Amino acid sequence: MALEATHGNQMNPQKVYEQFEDIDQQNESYLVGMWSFLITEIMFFGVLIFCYTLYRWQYQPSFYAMSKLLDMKMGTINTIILLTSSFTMVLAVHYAQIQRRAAQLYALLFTILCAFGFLIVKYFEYSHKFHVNLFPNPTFVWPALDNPALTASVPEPVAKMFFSLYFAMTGLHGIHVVVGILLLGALSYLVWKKSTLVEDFMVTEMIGLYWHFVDLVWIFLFPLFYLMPK
Amino acid sequence: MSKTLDKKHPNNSHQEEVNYITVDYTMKSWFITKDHKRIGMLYLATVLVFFFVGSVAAGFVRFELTSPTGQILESETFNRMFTAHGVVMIFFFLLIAIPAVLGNFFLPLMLGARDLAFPKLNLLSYYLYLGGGLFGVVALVSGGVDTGWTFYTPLSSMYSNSQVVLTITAAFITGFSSIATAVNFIVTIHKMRAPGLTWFRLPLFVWAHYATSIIILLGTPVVAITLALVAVERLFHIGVFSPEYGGDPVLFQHMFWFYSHPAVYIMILPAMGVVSEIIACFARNRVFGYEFIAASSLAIGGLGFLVWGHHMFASGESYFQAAFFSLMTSLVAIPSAIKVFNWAATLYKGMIYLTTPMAYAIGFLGLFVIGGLTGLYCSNLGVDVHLTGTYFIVAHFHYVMVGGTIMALLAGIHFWWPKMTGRMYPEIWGKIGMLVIFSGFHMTFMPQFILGFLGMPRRYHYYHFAPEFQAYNVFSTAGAGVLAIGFMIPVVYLLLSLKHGAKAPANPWNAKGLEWEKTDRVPITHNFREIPVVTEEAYNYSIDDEPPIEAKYTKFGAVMEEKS
Amino acid sequence: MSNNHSEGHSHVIPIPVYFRTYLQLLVLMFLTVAVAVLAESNPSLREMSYLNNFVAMAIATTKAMLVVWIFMGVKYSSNLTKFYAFFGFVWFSMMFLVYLDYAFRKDEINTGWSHVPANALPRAKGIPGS
Amino acid sequence: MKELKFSPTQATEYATRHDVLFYALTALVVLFTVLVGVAVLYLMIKYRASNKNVDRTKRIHHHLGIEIAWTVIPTILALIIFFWGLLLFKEVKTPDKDSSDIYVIGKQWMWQFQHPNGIRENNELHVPVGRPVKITMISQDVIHSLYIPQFRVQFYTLPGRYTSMHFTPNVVGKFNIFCSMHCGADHSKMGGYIHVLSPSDYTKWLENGGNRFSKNSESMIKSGLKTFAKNGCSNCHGGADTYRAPSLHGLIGRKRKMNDGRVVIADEAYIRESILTPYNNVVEGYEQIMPVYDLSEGEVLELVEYIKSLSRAPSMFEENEKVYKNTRNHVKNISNSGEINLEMRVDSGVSQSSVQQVQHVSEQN
Repeated sequence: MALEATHGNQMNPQKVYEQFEDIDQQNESYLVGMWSFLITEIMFFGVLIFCYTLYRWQYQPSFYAMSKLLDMKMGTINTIILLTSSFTMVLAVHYAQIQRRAAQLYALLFTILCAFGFLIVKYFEYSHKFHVNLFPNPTFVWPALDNPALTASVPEPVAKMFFSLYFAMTGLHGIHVVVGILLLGALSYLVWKKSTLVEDFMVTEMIGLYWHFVDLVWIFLFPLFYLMPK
Repeated sequence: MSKTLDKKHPNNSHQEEVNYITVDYTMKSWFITKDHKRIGMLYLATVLVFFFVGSVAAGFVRFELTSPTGQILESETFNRMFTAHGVVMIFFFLLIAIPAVLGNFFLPLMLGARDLAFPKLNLLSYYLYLGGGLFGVVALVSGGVDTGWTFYTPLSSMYSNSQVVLTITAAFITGFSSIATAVNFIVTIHKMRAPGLTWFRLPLFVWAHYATSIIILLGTPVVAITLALVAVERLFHIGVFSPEYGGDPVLFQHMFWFYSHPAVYIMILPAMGVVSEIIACFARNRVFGYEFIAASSLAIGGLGFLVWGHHMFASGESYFQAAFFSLMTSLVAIPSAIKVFNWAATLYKGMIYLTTPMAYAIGFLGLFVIGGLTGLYCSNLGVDVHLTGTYFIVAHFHYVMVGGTIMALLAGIHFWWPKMTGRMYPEIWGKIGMLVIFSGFHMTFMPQFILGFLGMPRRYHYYHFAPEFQAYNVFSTAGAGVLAIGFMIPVVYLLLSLKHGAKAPANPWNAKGLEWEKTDRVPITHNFREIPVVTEEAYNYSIDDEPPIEAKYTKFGAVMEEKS
Repeated sequence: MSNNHSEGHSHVIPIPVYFRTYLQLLVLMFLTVAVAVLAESNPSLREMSYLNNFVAMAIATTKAMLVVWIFMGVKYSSNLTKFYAFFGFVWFSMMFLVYLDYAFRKDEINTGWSHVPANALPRAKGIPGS
Repeated sequence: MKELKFSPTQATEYATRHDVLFYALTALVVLFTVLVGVAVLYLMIKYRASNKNVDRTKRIHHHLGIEIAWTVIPTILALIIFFWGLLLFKEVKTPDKDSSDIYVIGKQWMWQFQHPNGIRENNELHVPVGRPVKITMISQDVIHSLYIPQFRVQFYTLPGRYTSMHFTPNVVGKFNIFCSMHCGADHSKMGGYIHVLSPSDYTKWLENGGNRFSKNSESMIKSGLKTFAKNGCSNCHGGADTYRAPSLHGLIGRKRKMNDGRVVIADEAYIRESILTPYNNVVEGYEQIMPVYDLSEGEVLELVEYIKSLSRAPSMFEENEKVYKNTRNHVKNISNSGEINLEMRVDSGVSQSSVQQVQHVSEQN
């Protein structure tokens, strides 16, 4: 391992584009560019997380009661899946850096597998919510689930608000997961085809940063929605 | 360092030179270009189209208001007109204009870089903008939107019958175009400066764009997701700002202005950068208090995020918050004031040439000072309770946005036109155009201050119940006519100059800066024949510099070589 | 133009470092779930809701830091990248200024909507004696 | 054409004080504009390139003293202006203790004013001169903003939340009411007039039952009492605290401790919230047993006015008790025959279709 750590970049195939002077400048540019893009993503989710905290602060007892309608087990499974996918993603970057294409491809495929796993769990969660009509549309049914205690304590507008936020935030996160799958899929295909486009490990690194960010968002969504204390 | 290539080797005007324009003439070469200069020109053409659309809408609004009972439009159409004006002008013109046109074109040139850091991203950002613009046009054609550009809920989310979702999609996509440009600028400024170009040697134009990019980066996603929530609320009934869902419509205003107040600085900061360049050049003087102007750009960028609450003094926000935001708004005026004082001080002991760009820059000062100072009324808790939502506000932000941004855009275009196109325009027409715009502007918006104080609410179609408003409205509309003529003048002579203009030398103003001194007459595709090394401070002007070219050489058909 | 002796880029991090981080993340996740379940089942703990909130968010933040620091490689990047990596998180907190409004709206409490759909709520008519 | 006006009439004392600040600001703006303008023009002319006879040696590009001076002086001015404005804002947000109440409902596109004595007016408001008025406002649909330029006040009317404003007109006359927040198609028609009447005219107007607008048969307190009785509020909220519910007497302005530890001062907004969303405010020591009531904004306002009246004077309380006993029997009789439909009741199906523009039953009025 130590060997790899020191000599990993010896057969560096990185190409320098004409606007850059050298490879350091180029790599650093990509990193700063990607991070400044991630800043916008932080603000993007930030608005929703902020709105969520504000309304939870205002309707804490109701939000607590509503969070019991979410399935903590599924949330936990999804967290494990995403953390694992993050781990395989760094492996992919690692193998890309040391030019081990086959290993990189397997790591990427496993990451995609995890992403699909996440979506499948999400699908079960969503379809359950739709089934019991907890999606805040005009036919929203409240009281739901024949739970009179819940009905007594949570007014319908707040129930709608909770599920609005739930669907908006997990939905936006889900869209990011889908985009991630597309990116990873394209990347795997190119790696599989031994395309010169992806010889540069920075491509994998950038997609990796994006994927970790998706994980990052879930790390916050999970306790906010599923592990809500009273 | 002071002599340019061209002076030693005057151009033979019959010989075709290879530059970024002449390198390829096909349409395709323009539409898939990765050259930041070409993308800048594409942006220029596109923003002008949107400016025209927005102006036509404004014309309808002003014409309608000459009569207390309206002229030709229904109220619903009137609402769609002023919304079209606001949306097009703000989302598709003002936010884009200076950064995407002048910034795109000149940032790499000023930094001594071959291109922006991510040329493909730059092209993508143009197409995002174009796509957003097309959505906007589709929204306009398919009925328009009547909520005002602010999209306040629950009017936009529940009650409006117009194309809110389409318009929001348009703004959303354009937002991503802005973000892409901002990412590009930030990385380029950080990583691609020429050797020797330290932070405190950067032109102030670059500083201003750096601050602007940071604001775009931090603010745009906020408004994007906020507007998206409104669209989602209309489409899927997922609501966060809807009272029906226990939500608070004022929260929308918080989130909206979290971006949209800093957005004002997105419009004005690059304008300030342009003016700094021009004043230094034509006063032949180093900018007074360079560090203070640079720092005030960043201060405006930072403080700009702490003032959004002043849009809601009358909304029933808490007393405490109103006081906080009023205080911060009073303070954000200070960096702007510092800039103005420093520009004025730059003139001291200068060698001042009143060329067209300089005239526009001075016009900018004249309008921006009034626009900025009337901001004090809006920041003030006591006075704003009377003035908010009236024509006073309309006049104030037009002084800042039109007076500030458009005057600076025109100044910048006139300043860099020789570099962008290789042609000169007739000086005399430049100054006439500036005078007409300047006076037309005051005629249009000065009466609106009085209208606002008299209490005419903005976005009103009828005012037959308050006949004292009419005189001012008629006067304002007349001014708008003058303004329209004023905007025609530069468009006409600049377009004509493309064919008939005298060929410009590489550095017609004898200005400092890499974009003037180290490039060809018109820059080549990768800007520099060799990467320049910077050894001196920015704006190293002296009174012994050669003067800018004289007016007689700028007439149509004049031959520039006479000069050397 | 590629140079193969550059210092500043492509830090190849050994896999054990990643694996250790992954395990830490998993442990933290189980910890936060355990705290939540415990707090739920134990009535005396349930009272300390603010503490529970705090623990959950502290663990989430730690996990996020681990991901940013190791997985996203910020630890091994330049100061500039570090700055941009944390700038967003810092600026996001600016949004919480909105609490200045909601926390101090003494006389103007934000309430729900009066037009709550009638069919969805217990009707007042059912009250005996009216 | 009428003669040109440069400023609106000052119809309150506050307007006068407001204008002092306005003109002070204007003076400041003019001063700085002229200062910068003259400086720029002077420098432009003096240092024009063709003027070779000026001294251009010893240029300065940095001067910390000057920079500090022109940073600090505007800062001080800005702070002075800020605190001046803050005082005015405090004044405009703090109503007089003895002001008379008027309730406003904003809806697309009209203003409904409701006097406590039961008179209702649409788009017109009559107030006596010299008496402080406190307006409690709410919107039924979108955000509006009640704006009276001559009084120099405006505040939003928000859906789902009370806002308030107050003024003491001191000039007899007829002034404009505007809606200054864009609220849809007929935004500019959402205006009206406020008639400030001399005391004698006002009495006359009252006696005529508010000239051309119909006077409700009963005061807001009475209507509120009816609603109170009809909905069975009195079953739990009596003259004294019971194990089921706290008494509402003397409620206004009192501090209430909630069972989640919050301390809230009871005001109009608190009462409204407690009626519409009782689960949000459960007073310490009580269970959440109060159901959610489906009432129109008008009914809620009447209830608020009634509950407020319970706090005004003990004598009033007894009087109300009497009235209450009488009306309860009366209401019982009516409710046996059918449901009472108050005038301002709003269609409760409103929120179900949110995409389409909701047609309110405003034409009732």
